[in-house]
Amino acid sequence: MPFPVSDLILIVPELFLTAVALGLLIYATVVSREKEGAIAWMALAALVLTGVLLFVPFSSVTSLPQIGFAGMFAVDKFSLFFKILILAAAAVTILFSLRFIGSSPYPGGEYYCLILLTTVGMLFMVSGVHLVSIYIALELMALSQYVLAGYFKQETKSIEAAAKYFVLGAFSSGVLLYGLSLVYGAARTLTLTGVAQALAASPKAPLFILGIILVACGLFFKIASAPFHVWAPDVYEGAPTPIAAFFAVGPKLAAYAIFARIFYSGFGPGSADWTVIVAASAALTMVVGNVGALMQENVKRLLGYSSIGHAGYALMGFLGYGTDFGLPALMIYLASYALMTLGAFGLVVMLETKGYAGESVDDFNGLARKNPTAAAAMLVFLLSLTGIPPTVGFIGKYYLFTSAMKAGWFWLALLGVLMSAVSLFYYFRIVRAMYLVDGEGELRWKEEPAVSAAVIACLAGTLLFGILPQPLVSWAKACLLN
Amino acid sequence: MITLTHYVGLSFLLFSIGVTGVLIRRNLLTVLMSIELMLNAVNLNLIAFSRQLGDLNGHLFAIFIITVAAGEAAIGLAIIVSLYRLKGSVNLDDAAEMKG
Amino acid sequence: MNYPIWLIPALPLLGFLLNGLASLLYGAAQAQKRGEEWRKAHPDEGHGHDHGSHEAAHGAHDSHDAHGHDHGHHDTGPMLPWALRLFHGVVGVGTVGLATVLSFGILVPYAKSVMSNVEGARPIVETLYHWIQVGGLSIDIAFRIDALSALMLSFVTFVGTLIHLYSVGYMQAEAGYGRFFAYLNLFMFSMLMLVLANNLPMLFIGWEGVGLCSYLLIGYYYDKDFAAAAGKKAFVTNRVGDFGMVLGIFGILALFGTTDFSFVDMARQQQMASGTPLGVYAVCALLFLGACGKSAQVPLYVWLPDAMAGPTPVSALIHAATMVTAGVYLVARCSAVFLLAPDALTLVAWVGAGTAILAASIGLAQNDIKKVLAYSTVSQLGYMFLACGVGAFAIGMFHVFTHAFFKACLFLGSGSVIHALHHEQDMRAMGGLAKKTPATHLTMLVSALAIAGIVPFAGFFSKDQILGSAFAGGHYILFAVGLVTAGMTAFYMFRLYRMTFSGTYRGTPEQESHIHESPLTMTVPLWILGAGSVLTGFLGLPEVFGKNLMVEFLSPSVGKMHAHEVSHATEYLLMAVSLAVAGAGIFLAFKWYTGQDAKFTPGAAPEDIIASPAAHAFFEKTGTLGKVVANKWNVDEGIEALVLSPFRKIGTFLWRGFDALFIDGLVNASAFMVELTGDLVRFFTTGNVRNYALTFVLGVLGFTLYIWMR
Amino acid sequence: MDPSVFFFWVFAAITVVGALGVITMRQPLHSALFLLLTFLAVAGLFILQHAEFLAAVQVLVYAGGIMVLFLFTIMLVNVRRQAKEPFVNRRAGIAVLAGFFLFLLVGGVLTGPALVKKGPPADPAALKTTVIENSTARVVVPGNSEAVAWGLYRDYLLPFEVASVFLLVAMIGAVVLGKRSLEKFD
Repeated sequence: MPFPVSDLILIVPELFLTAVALGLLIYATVVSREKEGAIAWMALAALVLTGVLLFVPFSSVTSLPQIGFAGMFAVDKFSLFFKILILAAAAVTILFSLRFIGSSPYPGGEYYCLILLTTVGMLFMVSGVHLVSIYIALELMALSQYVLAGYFKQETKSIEAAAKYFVLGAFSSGVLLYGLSLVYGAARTLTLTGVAQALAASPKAPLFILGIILVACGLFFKIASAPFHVWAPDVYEGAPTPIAAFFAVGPKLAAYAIFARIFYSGFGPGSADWTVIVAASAALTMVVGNVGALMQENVKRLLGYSSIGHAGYALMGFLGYGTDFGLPALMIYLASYALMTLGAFGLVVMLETKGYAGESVDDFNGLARKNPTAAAAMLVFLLSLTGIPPTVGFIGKYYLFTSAMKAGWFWLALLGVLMSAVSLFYYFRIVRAMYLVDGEGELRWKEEPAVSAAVIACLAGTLLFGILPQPLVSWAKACLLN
Repeated sequence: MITLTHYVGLSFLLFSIGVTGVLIRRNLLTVLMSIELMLNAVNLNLIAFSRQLGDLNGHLFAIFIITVAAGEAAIGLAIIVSLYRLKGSVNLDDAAEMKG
Repeated sequence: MNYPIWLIPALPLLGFLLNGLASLLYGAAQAQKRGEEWRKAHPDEGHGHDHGSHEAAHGAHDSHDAHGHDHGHHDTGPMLPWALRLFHGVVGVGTVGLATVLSFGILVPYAKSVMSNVEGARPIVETLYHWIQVGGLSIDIAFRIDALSALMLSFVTFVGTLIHLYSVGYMQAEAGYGRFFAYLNLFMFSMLMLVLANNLPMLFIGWEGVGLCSYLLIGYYYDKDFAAAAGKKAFVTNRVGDFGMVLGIFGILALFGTTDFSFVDMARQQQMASGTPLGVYAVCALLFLGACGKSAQVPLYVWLPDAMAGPTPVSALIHAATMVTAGVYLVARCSAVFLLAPDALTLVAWVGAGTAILAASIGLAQNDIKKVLAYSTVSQLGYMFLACGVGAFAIGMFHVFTHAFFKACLFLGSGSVIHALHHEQDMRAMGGLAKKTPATHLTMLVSALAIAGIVPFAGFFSKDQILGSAFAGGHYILFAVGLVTAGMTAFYMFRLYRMTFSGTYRGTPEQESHIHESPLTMTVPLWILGAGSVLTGFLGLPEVFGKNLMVEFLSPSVGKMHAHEVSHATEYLLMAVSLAVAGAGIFLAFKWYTGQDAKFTPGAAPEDIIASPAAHAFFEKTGTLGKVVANKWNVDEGIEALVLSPFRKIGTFLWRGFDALFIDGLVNASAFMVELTGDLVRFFTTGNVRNYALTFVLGVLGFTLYIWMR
Repeated sequence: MDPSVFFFWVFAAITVVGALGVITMRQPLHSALFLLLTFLAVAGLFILQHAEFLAAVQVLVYAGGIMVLFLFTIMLVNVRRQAKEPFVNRRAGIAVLAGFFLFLLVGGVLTGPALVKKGPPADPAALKTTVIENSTARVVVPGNSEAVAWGLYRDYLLPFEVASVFLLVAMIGAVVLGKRSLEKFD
């Protein structure tokens, strides 16, 4: 059976983005350093166009899901939900990077190209319905990430972050692969549906159980949940700030998507045993992330630990497996997480005009008086991260906690509430610095229209979906895995 | 008679040696080599299962893993070179500035 | 009148947006001007962004002078242009005022309809849209007006408007004028959300919103270290409360399957989805913990006195009249649930009574005029909880209502005094102000009489009925505690009055020449609130005088414990007793504090307190202790030794001990925890990759074992 | 003795000895040589398992490509001063224990008598032929390489293309990180 060319339509957005990335790479060799900003804007336009292309081939939405490439690649609403969020995160990252990279001595062409290619990797990931296509896309994403983390290669922190991320990432991918090989040995196939059928036939096969555990551990690493989280704070601290923001959102979204796909479509039907590991990891993650953040002085590190804490909350969504609540709650939460985390990082980017200056909590001192708008925006993001209404963070947490309760995990929801209370302490250290402490001298603060625009967009989303969550909720509910 | 068990057992031993290498070595180069050992163990597993099950998917997966191993080696070595230029060392203990 | 209820909170929100925007635009223009000046002063400061160079710290110091920023006691930037001030004032007061007019437009017809048919009274519920839907459960953005929220709404908007008006005069010299009004409007919005909410999550929005505004406004003068420290204390205690609140909301959800206030009716009919007596008790206790945090009850009261670091109108509005009563409102709102758990009510009553007497006794010896009022607020809040705890929720709410008027009046009066004396808050440096500030004097006297419980002022009726309810319910110890507290209240209020207004001025003549009565925007609210302190009591005349309008009005909304009736004779007797106790307190204060005896020298030791020979003589007669006191001519110390001695142990523990051990402890505990967890985290996050990989492997092993052992 | 049994044990022994050599040699160069040994032995095991094409790829890519890369890097970052320093982790004891424990635990599970009941292996013919079907004909093509090729370019086309992007990223990344100067291409 020859390869059906019509399948290419399914990957038009990915193809387009790859082509643009390569084009930009070539363009970067001829354009002068001063005009590098153009590359960023083109990359941004490409991301927006890709977003449009996601929908163009499917004028009638009822034709979804479509599966192509010999059962490797699926276009369904679930993947579209994540693709939109991922593209948005990448676009925001580019906005954050404009001045950050422009004023750095490092070239922009490869940087934006790598961001686009990472994004391509993520897009392929969330559409993968075959373990090999998921795996290779994951590696595409991860490899670009290693390079981006070490992009400021003359900063020791940046290279250190890259080295740590690389060693642990490769290590975790080894563990993940070992798990996949065991799953293959038990299932004799690598498609998710095939695995599901094989699991249903012999749910207690030791190869399967061990395979599932190893795969879970490999994916836990990607979403930075305990005890596989240790890399995250170091990498966020060392990576260039826009990249840290990107890492905190984009790859995590993709990792949650494939976690959901692999465990719901692949491992779920046969054996729901995995929920106990997820619950254990969720509990541990919430505690480690929130407690670890308490002592941090570096804002990026603090946000890193906070994102670990959030990974713990989000994992609760998987516990709703088998009920109607878990997955939509997770998706709503991830959308809210993306909005507020990117927003908070955006303000850190604004505060940093030079290298790694402006990263400590004290650098926020007196911000409320010197730039009340920025302080108010940060306040909203922090409130949202804490989960205080009427912000989108509350909506997400509310759905997650109720879904955990409906799935019977009362103690976990309780722990979540307790840890949210703990999280207030470190988020409000920033609020306190902004509002109650007088800053010394001039703030290192640079208004930057691109960053401001991105932050305002996040702010609007945070408040709007906090007050009117229904569009987000119904979107998430319409985009479930079938 | 050599059975699947032998191959899987060997693969497992190889994987464990790789893991141990990552855990104990200070030199980033050797750590990278240990990771290659882990990937080889995976390939061994896949090939053995393929043989046992009479299914070609394992072979194909293994090709991709070899590709990934090559790509990772390239990036890993580039990181090692950068680290060496900055610190004059490829020792992981020297790349522990960020912590806590 | 037909207009949507949501307009009422929307108006202050609009005010917040307008004021915030105007102040932002002005601030941005100023910053640009400053920036240009700064660049002129530093022409060599280029814009080369050299990555990796860490020279950004320079300019941190030299910019200071060029900045022209004064880090003095107050926010003394250049005064805003008059047009901008007018704008802020008009928007700030106008939106809140309009909201008040709108609320009364709804309230008056509603109140009429309720009073004409109490049995058939139905709440007005206006649902805007479904906010959150999970499963069959929907949480709406919906506003509710029933008797309880109507009562809250009436005084929140009314007193709020007056305090906004007052702030126009009080804050006009502040550079952060616009910011202040923006916050104040935001507070009003949040408070109205809290009051008008139709379900607990929405109430929680308001709850957190008012907390946030309170927090930000405590830190309004944020170059004072103290404000930051106070903000921290408020933050920690309120978090403890909020934790209880959130769990309480989840508990209500678990008990009744809804967080809509319809659960009140369910509770009345004892329809619970699930729930054991212990469960109901736990939910009530958790909600009460939340109430304790917000309403400053033992042991979470410590933040309120420190919150006085904020501007005085804030103290009046947030930390006396409205926000701090939110806890009482919550308990009253959930009264039907509390009635299902009588043990929880007992807890409420005892905590309330304990807080009342403890705070009152601390208030006896305070010298800062705002501190006296702050402890008095804590004490009065204790009264309100006492009322709720003995099952007289309506009476508790009545006290909330009257208290809002006289306490706001007292705070604004003290603000007027502070304003007149150029930010002097120590009563030892006051005296003789009656002639200099006649309006302030008169209104404060009236409201002091009201809080002391002198007939026919407002506080008499509400306080007397609280004591009466406690007595009628057979809670004689609680009654006695309340009575003693009433005496103390009368004493410290008139101590305040005497030290401030009587006798002669104790500052320098130069200072004396600057004393002036406040402008009209400040005195008009004082007069209105003073009138309120006289009149509001008549809305809730005790049963012996006929129908109690307030209790009847509230009866559809709040529960009532079946109480034993007492005879009219007993009731009259109780009134006489409480009047006598209050009178005794006032008499003693008048006798001991003449305000004329000693001269206060600024910076002198606190021994130089103003007390009369009568007090001196009294303490001389009380033995060795008294001699010490008398020798030092220090009546306050005597009071502390004599009156506080029964509470010495609890007092030391709770006041200093709890504060130091628990709250500071909690603050410091976070430091200790940070150390501890830091070690723990460091154990795993050593910075070394191989240890990270080890953690990873241990994680894999742990999970594998976990699955295998199951 | 069946030669495949003999060769299995030989290759297995070389694999394990090579792997142990990688993680115990002080000098990275020696480790690299042991790694080469392991790669070659694993290729031998592949042949025993009827994976001829993969064996070739293993030798070409690993022994030919990756090893050279390693050797280049070792020469580039030739560090001699660490000769005296301990070359293993201080917590090596725990680590070895953990690694070994992992081996015992999971190995015990895998090799436990009840766990692998797979029976005799399937007919290797399945790995050496591929069936090509289209509307008109059904052709059976012999050979492992052919089978792999058909799989790779037909069923695994998408991952194959993604892998090409992956390798491109590897190239860009190596250039970005490895380039000495910060100047752009001008």
